[in-house]
Amino acid sequence: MLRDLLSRWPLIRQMQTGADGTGSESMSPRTLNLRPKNHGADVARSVCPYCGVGCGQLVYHKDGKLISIEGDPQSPISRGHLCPKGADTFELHTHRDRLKKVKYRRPYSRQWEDLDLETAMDMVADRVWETRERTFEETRDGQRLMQTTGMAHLGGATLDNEENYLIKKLFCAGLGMVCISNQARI
Amino acid sequence: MSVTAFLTDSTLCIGCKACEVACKEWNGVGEDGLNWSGYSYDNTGAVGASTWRHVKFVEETPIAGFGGNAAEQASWTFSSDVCKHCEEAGCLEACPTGAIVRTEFGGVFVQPDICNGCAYCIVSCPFGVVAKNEKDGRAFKCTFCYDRQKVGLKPACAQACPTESIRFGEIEILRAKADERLQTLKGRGMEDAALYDPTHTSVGGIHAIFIVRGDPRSYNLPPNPEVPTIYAKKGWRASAIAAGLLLGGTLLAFLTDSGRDGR
Amino acid sequence: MSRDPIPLGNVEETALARERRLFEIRREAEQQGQVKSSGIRPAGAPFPKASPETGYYGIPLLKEPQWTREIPLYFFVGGAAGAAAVVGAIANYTGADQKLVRDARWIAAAGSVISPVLLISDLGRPERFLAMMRVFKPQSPMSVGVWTLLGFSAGASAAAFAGLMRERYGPSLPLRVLENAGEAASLAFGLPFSNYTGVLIGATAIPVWNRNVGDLPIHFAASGLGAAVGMLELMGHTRSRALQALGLGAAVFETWEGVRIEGRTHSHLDPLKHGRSGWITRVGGVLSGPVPTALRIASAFSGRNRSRSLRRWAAISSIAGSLITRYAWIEAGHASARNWRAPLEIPEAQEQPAIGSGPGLKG
Amino acid sequence: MPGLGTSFGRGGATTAQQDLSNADAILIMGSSMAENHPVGFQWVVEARERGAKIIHVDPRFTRTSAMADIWVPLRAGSDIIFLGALIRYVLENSKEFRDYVVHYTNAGTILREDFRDTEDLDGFFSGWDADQKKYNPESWLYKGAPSQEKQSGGGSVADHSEAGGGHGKDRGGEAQDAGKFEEDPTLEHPRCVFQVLKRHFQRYTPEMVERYCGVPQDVFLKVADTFSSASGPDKTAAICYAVGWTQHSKGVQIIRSAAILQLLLGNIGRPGGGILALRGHASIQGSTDIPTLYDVLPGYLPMPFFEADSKDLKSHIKKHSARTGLWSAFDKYLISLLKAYYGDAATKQNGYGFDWLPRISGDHSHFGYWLDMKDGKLEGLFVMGQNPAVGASNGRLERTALSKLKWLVVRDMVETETASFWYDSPEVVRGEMSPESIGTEVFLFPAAGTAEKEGTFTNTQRLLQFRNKAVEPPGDSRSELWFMYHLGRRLKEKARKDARPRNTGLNALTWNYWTEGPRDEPNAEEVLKEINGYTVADRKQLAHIKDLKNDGSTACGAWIYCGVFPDEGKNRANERDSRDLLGHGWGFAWPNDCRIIYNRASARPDGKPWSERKKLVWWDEEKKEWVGLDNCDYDKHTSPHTKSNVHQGKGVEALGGARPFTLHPDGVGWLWVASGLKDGPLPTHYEALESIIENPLYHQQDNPAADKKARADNQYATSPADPRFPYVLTTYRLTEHHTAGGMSRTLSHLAELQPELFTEVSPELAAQLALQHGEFATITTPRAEVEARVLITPRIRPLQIDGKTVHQVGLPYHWGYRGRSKGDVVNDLLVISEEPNVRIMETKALVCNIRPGRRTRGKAFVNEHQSELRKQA
Repeated sequence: MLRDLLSRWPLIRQMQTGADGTGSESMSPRTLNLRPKNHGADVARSVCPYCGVGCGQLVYHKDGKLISIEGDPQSPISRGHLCPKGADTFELHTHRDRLKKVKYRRPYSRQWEDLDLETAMDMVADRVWETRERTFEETRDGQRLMQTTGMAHLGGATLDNEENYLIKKLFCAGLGMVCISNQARI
Repeated sequence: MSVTAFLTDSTLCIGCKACEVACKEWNGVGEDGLNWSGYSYDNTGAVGASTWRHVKFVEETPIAGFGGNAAEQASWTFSSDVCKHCEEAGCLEACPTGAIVRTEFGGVFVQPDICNGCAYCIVSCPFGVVAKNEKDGRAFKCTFCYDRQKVGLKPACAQACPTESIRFGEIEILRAKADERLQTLKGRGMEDAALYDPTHTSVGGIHAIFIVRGDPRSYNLPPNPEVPTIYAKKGWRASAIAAGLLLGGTLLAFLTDSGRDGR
Repeated sequence: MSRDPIPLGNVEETALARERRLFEIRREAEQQGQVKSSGIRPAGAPFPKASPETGYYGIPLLKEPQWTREIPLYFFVGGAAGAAAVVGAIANYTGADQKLVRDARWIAAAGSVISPVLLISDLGRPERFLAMMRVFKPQSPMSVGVWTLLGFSAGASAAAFAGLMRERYGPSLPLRVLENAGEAASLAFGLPFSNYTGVLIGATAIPVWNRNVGDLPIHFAASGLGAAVGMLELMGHTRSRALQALGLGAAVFETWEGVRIEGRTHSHLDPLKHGRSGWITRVGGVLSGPVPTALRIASAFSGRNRSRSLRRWAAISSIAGSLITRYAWIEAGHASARNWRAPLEIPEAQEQPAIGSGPGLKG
Repeated sequence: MPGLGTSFGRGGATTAQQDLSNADAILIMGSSMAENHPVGFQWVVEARERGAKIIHVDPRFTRTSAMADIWVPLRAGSDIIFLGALIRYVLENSKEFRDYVVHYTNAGTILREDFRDTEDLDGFFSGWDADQKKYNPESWLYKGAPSQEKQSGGGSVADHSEAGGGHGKDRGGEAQDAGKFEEDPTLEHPRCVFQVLKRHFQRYTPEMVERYCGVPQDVFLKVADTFSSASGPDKTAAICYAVGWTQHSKGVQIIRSAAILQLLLGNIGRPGGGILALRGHASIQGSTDIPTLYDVLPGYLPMPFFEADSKDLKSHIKKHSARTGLWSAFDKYLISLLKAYYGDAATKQNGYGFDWLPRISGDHSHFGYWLDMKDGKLEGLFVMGQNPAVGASNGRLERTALSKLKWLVVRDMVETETASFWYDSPEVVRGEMSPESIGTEVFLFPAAGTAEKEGTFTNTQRLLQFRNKAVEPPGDSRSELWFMYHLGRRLKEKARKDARPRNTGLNALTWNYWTEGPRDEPNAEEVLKEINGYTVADRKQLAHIKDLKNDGSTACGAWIYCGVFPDEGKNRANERDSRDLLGHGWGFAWPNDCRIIYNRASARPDGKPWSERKKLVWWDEEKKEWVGLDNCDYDKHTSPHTKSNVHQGKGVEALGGARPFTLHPDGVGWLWVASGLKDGPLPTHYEALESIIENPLYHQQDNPAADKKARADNQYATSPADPRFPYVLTTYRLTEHHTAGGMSRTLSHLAELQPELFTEVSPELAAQLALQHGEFATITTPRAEVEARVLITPRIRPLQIDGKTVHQVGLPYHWGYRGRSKGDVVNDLLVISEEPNVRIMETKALVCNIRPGRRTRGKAFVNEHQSELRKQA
């Protein structure tokens, strides 16, 4: 008892080994058992959301929680490297200002209100439907038009191809919206 | 366990600061605060408790027709600074608690669970690297990603660096690579290329060596850093003399003081 | 109908030459904030620059000392206590007045209690002080100092305690043993304890400190002795010639130290001479050197009562001087760390180069 | 990218970033690659270390310049003069790669007699219609090519439609029947493209460059020699550009200049060559491939226009399919898409539902409909992952327009300025608007991050990479996939019992994606499978574009992506086993996993590599197929000796064995764009819409085809040389931030690296105006004024333009009124303008004024601003 208490005292270790107190004799149990924080975590192979280079990212996670995000050394493009933005992807997902609930602002209101997700979806569907009803033109001077210019879409270029596909499919081929645009130009 | 090191080559550095961010992300280092400095693109100033990797920006007036890679002149150079992990480390020798240790990889590591904030390491670092965390008073600096190295991973900064201007590896190999690199650069006519690795002083070489163009002092790299322990010997000698004088003086004073308060 | 461009001349002049000239003009402007030759004059110039002349935007390489106000106070207390212990022990061995011995012991004992308190309040939490006892590192003055402090505290307090018991309940063997051992220990540890703080700051990267490492311990010892003597005198020992002699000796040494600092011209000594730290140093130096010296000499040639009051004044001056001197050195350390030129070995420029114009880095 | 599309056939970077390491010289212009694509830049550095010369042409000395061997400061907006002079240098000094030019470009093609050049018409090509302000490109056609009108049965084709956004042209070459054109392999014929080119660029001399770009002649010659001598059979040079080229009123033509240069030097389709378009967002390429754009359908199939000639599927196909080349299969691509959209409801009888598609009838692009929004013509708006309130030109107009909406749906990871415009926009702070006066109903949905959802990005080199999901998004955050699917579900439900024509398409729309998990998240791979395409009968995944049919038996969401999911359970976008430098085995590059497209051109006409050093793909006589270091962007088994029959033949086969640009009807790279561009067959220099000097070449000051959209709330400075705005303004990004900052200003570790808006000015300008380093300065344009810290730096330099000193002012545009580090909105300074082909705004060359001190605040600004506007009006 007392013995191993003493043996954990670096001073005693020093006396035994004559070490000068700068080496392992001075290491705490925490230091001796130190492991990287992503040790034993699951990893998902992902891609950086910032610029168009398309750097590979390794997303480490454990029990549904993000642990760290770093470059994927196997990527033929990035070879495991990241720029400051890519290196900050973990904070992008976990920082304090991130939205978690739907916010709703009534016309002429001064503040936000919280809104249940499903309710919000229903309300948006209603708005779209009403506007479409009001503004849809099946024909113009006898010719087929099948469009509505009453509502528009502006999409970022950080959306996935699959998402863009559904946007174009529903808004354009389904609803007849033609005012569809995004950042991408040339 | 091989002794490892950084070779930071500013002729390859694009000043993107990925190292700064990757380090902070991995080590959970806090923010520096939002201070616009007006010092070129450098707004974090120096390595400290909340910046363990720091990119320095040195501007020279550019010349039309010559990019920064031209031999004629390096017009805008970037150098990523970090703890030097000295061969003879002032902080390591000074630490009274054994919180600072030399790892099996040759790095100098501050054990946060031991450090008691005595701040003696701060005045003992010839490179001004170790700094005090205002919140809890403990000393912090680059850990050389000791945790990552333990499982054979590169330090986060070296992993992130897009142009591999931060190289990580066995120190002897890196020193050789550095000399090789210098020859290459000189071969390209870059006479101003230099290796910063103060082996000539009591620091006895560092584990984070730098290749820079121009005078290292522009990058706040001291020409002759000394490890403070070299002053201790002189100090203790003086201390002994002081003790002697004190002892002798007092003896003399009392022995010669025959009169017992004139009674 | 479309306009043809007029070809321009002097293509011979190479870009490099042309650029170099502009470069020279700009360089000059950056250095002086104006150019002799006709050319440009950057507004707000000289503006921040990283160069062999200006260092890295004049950002200091070294970090300033992070110690709280308690530390210089600890230097003072420790110095006085250590010296007092020595005086007490020697006085006892030479069979001097027992009251003097007892008072000296009390000063030492008090110091041995206050010192750790000061250190702990600097560290913030008591348990942090315990970490100091994890290891013993001879290469670290602070580690050596801590262990010295422990030895000293034990010795000094034991001696004082035993002495008190003896006087209360009469002599007994264990008490005597404890008392003598304590006294011996307080003497042995008191000697280094009175001056190790000189080594502590001397063996650092702060130029003004490490350049004076050879003087600091002696300087601090003298200063501590001056303070200890002063305290004893204020406790009524204004007749002891021994104390007078010691006080005079300390004061004379301090005077000489002051002269040495003022006498030498070296940029590393600047913090001791210029600016805020310079003035504090001077005040501390005068109070612990010339003033007590003069007073003590005067007291030697004056009547009993007058002599006593002169010695009291000398005592007060020495104590104040000793305290201020410790603060002065810490202050000088700060100033020295802020001097970006020293570690880069960049000589003081004639014209002030461009430092920190613009907002610079706050915090 | 019509610039690339019309020149080569496909609107995408021709090469891969890794391949830059094979280059002997790299010209980076219109981009600060090291700052905005740092990780991609490692390949440039690698090339440099291997001895390649890196040339950076930029108004500012940036972090890219700091890595370059040659830095050339030029006046923002003078790019075409510089590139034109490079082209002239190549032609005058016979530096062109003759064999390549003769065989793989249309240099020898003879043009019509009635074509007139800008040099003859003082800034206009023949065919300019001054009233309609557009070109009739008839006279640009090849001699012998059938008239566009006749061919497509009415309706001008070459410029598609005044409403066209131009993305349709990315496929290059309108439904252009090359016809029986004549060629002169000697390139001597006075009216062959090569000679026309020579004459056109005759005036782009080094003197011209020195005088109007501000680039000293010796510096220009150094660049010209370095770049041209790094090209040839055993050498290649690459060009990298980004929005520094595209965001001009003549952006497409700047890129065209680069294309011409690279074709002349034989650098397309070869290792270490090519043109790399650097995209600023994770999936910019993907967002045009599978567009959320108004004028194209997935795979750059043009949207039907409200026009007689595309009233039904038949006429649309007739109009857009070509006789020869890959576009001869236009019907297969379109019908397969319609099958993917409308499933079984799409039958031969109802034209596969073509009639259910909306027709476009005007400029429905971002700026087009935004101005309508400002005028109260729009009710609703979806904004997903974008932040126009601070991220788009003339932010003041963008924000006030939002207040005219009935409803606004914003989806993002944080509360963006767009979502909060109604209570903290500068207009509200200044008291121009107040929440009480804004009737817009705002829905702000929390969006999932990239690590919280699966899906593919298409990166800057056309590479599809699949992201696997790591964790569930927090709280009510959802992916756009989830949002669209469940919104669609609800809307289809509403339409179910409603049989009006408008709902036929919506009811027919295939929407049966299976969802998983407690949150009913749609499976992204399911959608990707549909994009890849499948056989309708037995729903087998399609393996190759060649498998597409025009009889409704195949469905394919985006023909160019066909092959990404060739087999049940074989998602090639998710492959992570890179085998070589080009990264085969890692992800899927469209088309057909070719990493360097048009790579047939890396071999001589006879199928052998031009040189051992620069070999990429070649014909293997034994195997009777194309082999090499990349998948051949050519029919694998078509021997190089196959005769071409472009004059009579049909389909891609007609191109024979040695015409590498298979999307073009004539199978060659186009130095000359006979049809497909709205502002001319050749690039020619116009000044920016706002410029400090007169156009040195013509009386025509700026691009005549550009749409200025000038109006009271979108004022221009008088051009040229508005005395109120004497300095050149250019805006840009910093490494430490991302676009308008929504993904960077909000993060502590990025915000602290560049915590405040600053403006970069030269010491000379600072001296002139007494600007103090670190103090504030105010920058003004007719639209707005912003204040910024002054960063005096020699990296910005005054230029000598036409004998007078021209100062340039630099402004990064990352800041806004939210986030950790706030700052004025630089985009407020910009004017809304539209380049004719793609309707992009001009952000890289404008005029401004700058003065010491802070901007006016509160009402004072409003009054001042209004009077300012009145002054101009």
